[in-house]
Amino acid sequence: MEIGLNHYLVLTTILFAIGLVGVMRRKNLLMLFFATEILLNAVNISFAAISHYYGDLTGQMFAFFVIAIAASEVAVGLGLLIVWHKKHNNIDLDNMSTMRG
Amino acid sequence: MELFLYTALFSPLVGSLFAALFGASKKTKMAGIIPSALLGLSLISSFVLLVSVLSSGETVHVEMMTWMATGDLYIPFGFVVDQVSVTMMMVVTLVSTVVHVYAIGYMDHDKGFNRFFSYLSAFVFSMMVLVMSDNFAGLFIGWEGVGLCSWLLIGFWYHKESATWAANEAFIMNRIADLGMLIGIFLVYWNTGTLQYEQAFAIMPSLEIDVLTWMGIFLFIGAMGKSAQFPLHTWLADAMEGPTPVSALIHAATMVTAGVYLVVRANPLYDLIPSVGLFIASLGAFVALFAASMALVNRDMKRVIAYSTLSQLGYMFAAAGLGAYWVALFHLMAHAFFKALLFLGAGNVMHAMHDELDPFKMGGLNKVMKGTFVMMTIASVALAGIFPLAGFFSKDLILEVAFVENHYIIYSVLLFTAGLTAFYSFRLVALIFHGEERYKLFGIHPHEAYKFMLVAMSPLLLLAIIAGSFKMTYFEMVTKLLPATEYHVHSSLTYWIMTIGTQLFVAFAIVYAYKKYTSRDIKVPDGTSKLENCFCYKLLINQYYIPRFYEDYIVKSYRELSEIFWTKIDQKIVDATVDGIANIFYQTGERTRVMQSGNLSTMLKWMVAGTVTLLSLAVAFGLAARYSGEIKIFLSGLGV
Amino acid sequence: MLSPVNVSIESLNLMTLVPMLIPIVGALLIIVIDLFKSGQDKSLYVMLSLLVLGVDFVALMESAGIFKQNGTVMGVFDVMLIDGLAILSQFIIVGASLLFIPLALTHKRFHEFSYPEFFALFLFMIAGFQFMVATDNLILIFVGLETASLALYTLIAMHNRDKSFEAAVKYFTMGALAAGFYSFGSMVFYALTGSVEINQIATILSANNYADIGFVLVGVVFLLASLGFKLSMVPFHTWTPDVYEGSSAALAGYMSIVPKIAGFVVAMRLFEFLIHSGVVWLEVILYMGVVMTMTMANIWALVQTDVKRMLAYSSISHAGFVMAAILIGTTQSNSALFLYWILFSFTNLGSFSMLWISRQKNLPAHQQSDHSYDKFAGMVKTSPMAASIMGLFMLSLAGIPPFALFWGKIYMISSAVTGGYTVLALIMALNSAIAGYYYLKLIVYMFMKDPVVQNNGHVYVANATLPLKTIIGVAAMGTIFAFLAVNQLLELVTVFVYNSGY
Amino acid sequence: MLDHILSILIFFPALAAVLGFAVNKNSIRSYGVAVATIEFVLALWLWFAFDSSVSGMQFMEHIPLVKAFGINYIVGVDGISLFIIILAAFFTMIGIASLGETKDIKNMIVTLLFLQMTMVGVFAALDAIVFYLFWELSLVPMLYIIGAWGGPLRIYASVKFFLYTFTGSLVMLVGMLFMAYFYYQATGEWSFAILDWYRLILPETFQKWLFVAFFFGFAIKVPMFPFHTWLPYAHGQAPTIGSVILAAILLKMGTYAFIRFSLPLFPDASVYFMYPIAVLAIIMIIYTAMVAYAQKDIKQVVAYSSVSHMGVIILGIFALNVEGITGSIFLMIAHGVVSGALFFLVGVIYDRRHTKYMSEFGGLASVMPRYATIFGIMLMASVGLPLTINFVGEFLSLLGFYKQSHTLTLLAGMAIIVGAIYMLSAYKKMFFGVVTKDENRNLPDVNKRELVALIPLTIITIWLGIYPKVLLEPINTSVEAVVGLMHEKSLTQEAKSRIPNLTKDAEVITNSAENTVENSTENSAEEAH
Repeated sequence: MEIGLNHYLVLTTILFAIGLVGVMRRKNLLMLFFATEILLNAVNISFAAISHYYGDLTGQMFAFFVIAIAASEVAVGLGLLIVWHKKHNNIDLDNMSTMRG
Repeated sequence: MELFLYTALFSPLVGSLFAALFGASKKTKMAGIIPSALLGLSLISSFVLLVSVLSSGETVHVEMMTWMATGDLYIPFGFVVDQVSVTMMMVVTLVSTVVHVYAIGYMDHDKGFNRFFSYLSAFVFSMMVLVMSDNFAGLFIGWEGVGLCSWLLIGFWYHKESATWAANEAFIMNRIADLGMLIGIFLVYWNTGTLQYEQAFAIMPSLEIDVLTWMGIFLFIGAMGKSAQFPLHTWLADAMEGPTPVSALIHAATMVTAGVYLVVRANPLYDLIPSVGLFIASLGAFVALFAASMALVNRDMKRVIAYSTLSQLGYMFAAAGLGAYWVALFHLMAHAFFKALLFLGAGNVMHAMHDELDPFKMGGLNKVMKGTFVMMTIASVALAGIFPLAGFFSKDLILEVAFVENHYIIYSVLLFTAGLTAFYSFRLVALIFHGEERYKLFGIHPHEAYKFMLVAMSPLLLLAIIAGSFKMTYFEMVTKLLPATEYHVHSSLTYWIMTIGTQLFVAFAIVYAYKKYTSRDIKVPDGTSKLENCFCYKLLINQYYIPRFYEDYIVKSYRELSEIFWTKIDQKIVDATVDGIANIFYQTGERTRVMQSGNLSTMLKWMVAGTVTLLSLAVAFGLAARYSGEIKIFLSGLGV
Repeated sequence: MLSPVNVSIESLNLMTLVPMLIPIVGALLIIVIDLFKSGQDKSLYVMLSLLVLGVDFVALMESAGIFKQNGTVMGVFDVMLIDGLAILSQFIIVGASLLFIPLALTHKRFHEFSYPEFFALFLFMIAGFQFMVATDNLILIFVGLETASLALYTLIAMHNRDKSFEAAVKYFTMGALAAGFYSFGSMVFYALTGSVEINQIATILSANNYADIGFVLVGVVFLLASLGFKLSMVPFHTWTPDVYEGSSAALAGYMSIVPKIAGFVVAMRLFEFLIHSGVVWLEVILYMGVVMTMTMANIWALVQTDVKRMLAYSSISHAGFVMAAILIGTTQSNSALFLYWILFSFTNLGSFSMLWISRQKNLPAHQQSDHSYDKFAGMVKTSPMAASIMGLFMLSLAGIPPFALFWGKIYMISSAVTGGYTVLALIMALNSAIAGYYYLKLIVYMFMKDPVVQNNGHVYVANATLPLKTIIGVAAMGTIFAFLAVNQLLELVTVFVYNSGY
Repeated sequence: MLDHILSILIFFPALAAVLGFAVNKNSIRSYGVAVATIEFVLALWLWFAFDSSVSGMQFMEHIPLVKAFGINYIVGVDGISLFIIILAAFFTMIGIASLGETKDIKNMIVTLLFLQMTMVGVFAALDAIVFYLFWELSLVPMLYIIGAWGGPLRIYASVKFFLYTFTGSLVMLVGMLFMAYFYYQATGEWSFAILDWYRLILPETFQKWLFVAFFFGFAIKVPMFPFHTWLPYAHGQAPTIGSVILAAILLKMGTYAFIRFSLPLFPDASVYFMYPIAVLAIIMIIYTAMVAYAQKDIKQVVAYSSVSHMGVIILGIFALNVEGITGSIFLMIAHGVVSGALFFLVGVIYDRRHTKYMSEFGGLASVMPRYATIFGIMLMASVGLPLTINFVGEFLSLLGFYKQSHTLTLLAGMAIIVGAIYMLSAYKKMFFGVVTKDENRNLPDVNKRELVALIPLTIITIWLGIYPKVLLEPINTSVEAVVGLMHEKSLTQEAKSRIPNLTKDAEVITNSAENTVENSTENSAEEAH
């Protein structure tokens, strides 16, 4: 079976959906970050595939930028997480609701 | 002449303002004397005008200044002294001068002496405006002005609940009628383009009969209120709460006759609509009987006289309605004299009896109050219509009118009423002045009134006796303005039978009343006698239950409806809707703010949910795009 | 073999980069200074930032002049796009930042301002926003967006309170999700058209007459979700109140203005062509979104007990109001958007600054939150001037003439009327009425209630210094005398918007 | 200076208010009185300089504000607005002069001066946006006055007042924007100038929609049934001065706006909506009068009576003829004077007893005779007795509307009955009877400070009742212009017939008047024979 663009796209969609479910279900902040990484990387697969499909480098460029941004996101995110952990000794989302209404 | 006109008109106002200056201060005789003197001046001026009108036949017409002018509407303060208004002016100034002088004595001990004269003179001023105005709007000024003064004077003793109640009743009932009047005025304006009598009446014959009928009806509704015609009559009897001079002046001689004056004044209109005229006459006859019947049993001296006034007003309307305007006006004049006299006499009795009003508690007063006795008796004779006193000439004339015009029902009603009139008048006289001295049971020591009060009354006495003799002069004068219909019974035999028959009938009624009420058996009724328990008596003493009907069904329901409007509709529906709308927003906020639970998971779920919703909508749309035609129509319907 | 790169420097049009480079250079400068001598007073950095931004502003004026002469300029491989929208929005971004920066000079000492990184990050963030608006390349938008956002998360967290961390984490996580949406959306468009430049996408899509409308819509959905997050459209708004509450009042005020205008510009670029190509679905969705955002945010704002949270919801509502401009999509409406936002930035920054100067170091026992309504009860008795100014901002926000926002409001509603959106115009007007309530509530507390706890009024100006007062004064003047400037602003904005083809 | 007299009238109080902040607390009252007096004198000067034979706008000023959007600062007066401006200045003056012991008196006076600016501004504005600006701005000082100096429910009352009117006027704003857009479509230029709009002839459907939009703004302000419920709260809670100004001036904005906007802009729609509005007006008249009768609080009685009288004003406006509109404008002034005075009077007794319940009083006529007298005069004016100011207005309004509908006028005329009922019964409860409460036995009569307000009002009440011509003349001139414009602009046959054509009518009337004179002379000649 030839693996065509559609397969990549379907894979992307599936991965993206997994990411979304993770984002919704995970109560652990760290796991949540993982889920967002899955989201971004799912898209990266597509970008690369489409870029190849069109024979155009823009998609790959986009993918690189996404990777870079994902990395910096992790940097910021982990920083926040560590501070939070220091203060509260947990990284559970449900504890994070002092502001409401 | 203009000078006299203005003097006649404005000197009461000056008097009123003068008395008002002392309104809040202690009683001072000056506050009574000056207005009386000014009224005397007004009387003299009126007399001069009368003489001038009589001699030259020329009327005086002045326009003082513009009152309202806008669009096509132009209303001046214009005054006219013609044959009709000068008659009224004479009546008004004469009676009020007498009453003023009388009241100086009558109100001697009252704290509100100054205030009283201020109101009283203001009343005279309004009345003068009413009768002298040359247009409907001016008439309305006076009309409302007398209403105001009547309110003030009925409620003069404002600490008395009954007095203030009666004052308000009078005012409000009059207002109901005034609305009719106002509508009548509007009709006149929009159909004739003016409110000046002269011009409006000139155009009227060219108008449609329907319009004229409505005009006549609405104006007459106004007259019904002021002249207390059924069903707006209840206020008049209650108005007796006011001081007696007020009753004499306002509720007997002048204000209540304003309605008659209006109909007389509007004679060119009513001539065009005989059907309305007939209605007026029928109502007048009905009221004459109706009021007389209530007077038969009433145990309040002033109320009896008030009903008698009402009854006489009925006569006047009967005459006016039948087109005999000059007759109505003549009766108005004569009635003013003897009725005022009667009231003032009653005032003397009241003073003597320390404000006791029940004639059953009096009796035998002729011994202590000779002067008053004579005056009241003569006034009653005049009222009863015995030859040759004033009442005979005017009242018999009305009977003749009814007869000649072939309205035999009206005629017989009026005839019968004449008998009743004689009966109740002399019932009163007999109870007060004759028989046993029942007042002694109550420990009252009656005394005659001040001399000068009696002197003040004497002009009225004189006029009550001789007014009839002016008939021809008067006729000559007013018929220059009013339709000069002479009413002659065709055969002189019939005439004599009628006249003598009427006289006999009346005389019989008088004798019967005397017999019945001078007897020694008369006791103060205690509600046990057979008569007092019979249905007719109850019906009459309760005034046909009409006041109670008004109280129970109209006043009460108005009050209850108001309460419902306020508490139920205004607060529970109108306001609650507004607050409800505001609350819906607020409550929505309160309910849905939980959406913002502060939990990150929930927030993320919202985001994803939003996206998924949009996505499914997009898919739906993508599918629908194939069937786009219908959908576009639908969406454009949404205003998108 | 790669062919040699053969590009002339002129064709790159590096001038277009200058406005973005200035803050970046400034940021680097600050870091370098700190490197050499740390522990400098914050005033140094504040003034430096002010200078940098001032220079940036001048540079913008330069490019505005160029735009007026030559029209839209492309640069750097056609990635940069300096059109009227870009210039206008950069003016707003830089201008608002100019107003914001002095707010760091508070009376009380706050944690974040002692770090030079704060200012560096701030300048980076500005550069990010500038990139975002000055391009129609989806990649650069993404980069700009993330640069700005990541900096912003950090700035929020630097406030160093429990709530700030919570706010930062929430914002960050949701931002990451939004980034995912954005990249997915871009990917769909890239897959459909093979391009990431908005105008090319538009050309290609209309060339094949929107054959794959279903996929286009999927792409639009994801982009809408991510921009909706940025613009806090309901239901993507949930971060807004929490983040505003958690961050310092000054920063919250800033957030209510600058990121949003950047978002609006992107949204305008993206959705304008779609709406004009007759994608009815988007129109419907935007209609619903606009109405929902306006109305629901207003309704939630009604029930708030904290002024800052109320203002957060009110900002959402204002954003929804302005989103209507994109839906309407006429020159008038787009001009109205900028006019509105310029006027809004004065008023809103002013009102948040008022909260900022009343910020105490620690929460008193009787207070539930930093800026509860109770705190302002009876304010007029102790500090009438401050109360009047706060009242002024509230009236302006409510749209009472002749204060600043009124003019934006009528122009915006008028554009709805002109655009044929009668019902929308009515909804917009009525929303102002609902909004009136909560603005009024604060006025009621300040002017009509008695103080809950007796104080000498110092609490309302606890944080005040001359610079802060100056900023508030500027904002107040701008709010009151807006009517003098509206004409010039309107003419300017219209020229810029019209000449950019919107 | 005369060229800018309107701007001076508008902004002088505002400037004075700003400077007033710097005045010492103890002298602020004198300052306020001085400023208000100057303003009043200026207003009188305006009247003096006003040429009552000119029907158009006078003292116009024109300054571009937002040129690109057609918003200009245009002000001017005609006979319709002149007297309300004077009334506003007058009431501010006597209001400040008779201000009782008040906390934060400085804020009060400054607020009043601001309020004055907005009031004068509304009536002088000839640009819709400027009009709207002052219209909305006037809510703010009033909000503050009610909210800060009011009774126990003051906050509810003030917020309700504000939001209710605000909502209505926002709908109106949309209408205005539409109007400007139509103008733009017709001419290619934006303009909010009312006089420009007058030239616009709109299709009937547009007229109807716009009429409705404007109607919401105006009707809530008036307030018309069923939008009236804010009013009793506002009056009930407001301090005396607030109620006085609210009743005397602020309510007039709504009715004034009907004449300034609705009638000339939408003549066909005005005719179309005449009956529904008349029905509403009649409900206002009768229903609120009955509600007034059910009140226990004297101030609420006066408040509801205000609504009832406003009904007559509305009716007069929608008579759509010169008599009715002139009458309604006159009644605006009359109602301002009378209900303003009544609120003052209620304030007098409230200051003494701190209660407004009528059951707490009784027999006051003997304790406070002067008070009772003035109250009585105002009562009678309110009831609409001839020779008081109210009668002229009511008479003309009803007279005017009678042309349009007989039955409805008959119903509306019930005003004079129901008005008498609640007013007299309230008066009876308060002033008549014997003094039952010991607290009432030694109440001092009206003092000098209160008389400062009451005597001029009493004089005006009677003076203008006897000699309304001074006002009617200029009003009439301007109203004729409005009616003429309406007739000219109207499209439908119905409207053409409902709105009188002045030029033609005038001829007919003069002719018939001549005829009648001739006829009557003939008649009298005949009688003489």
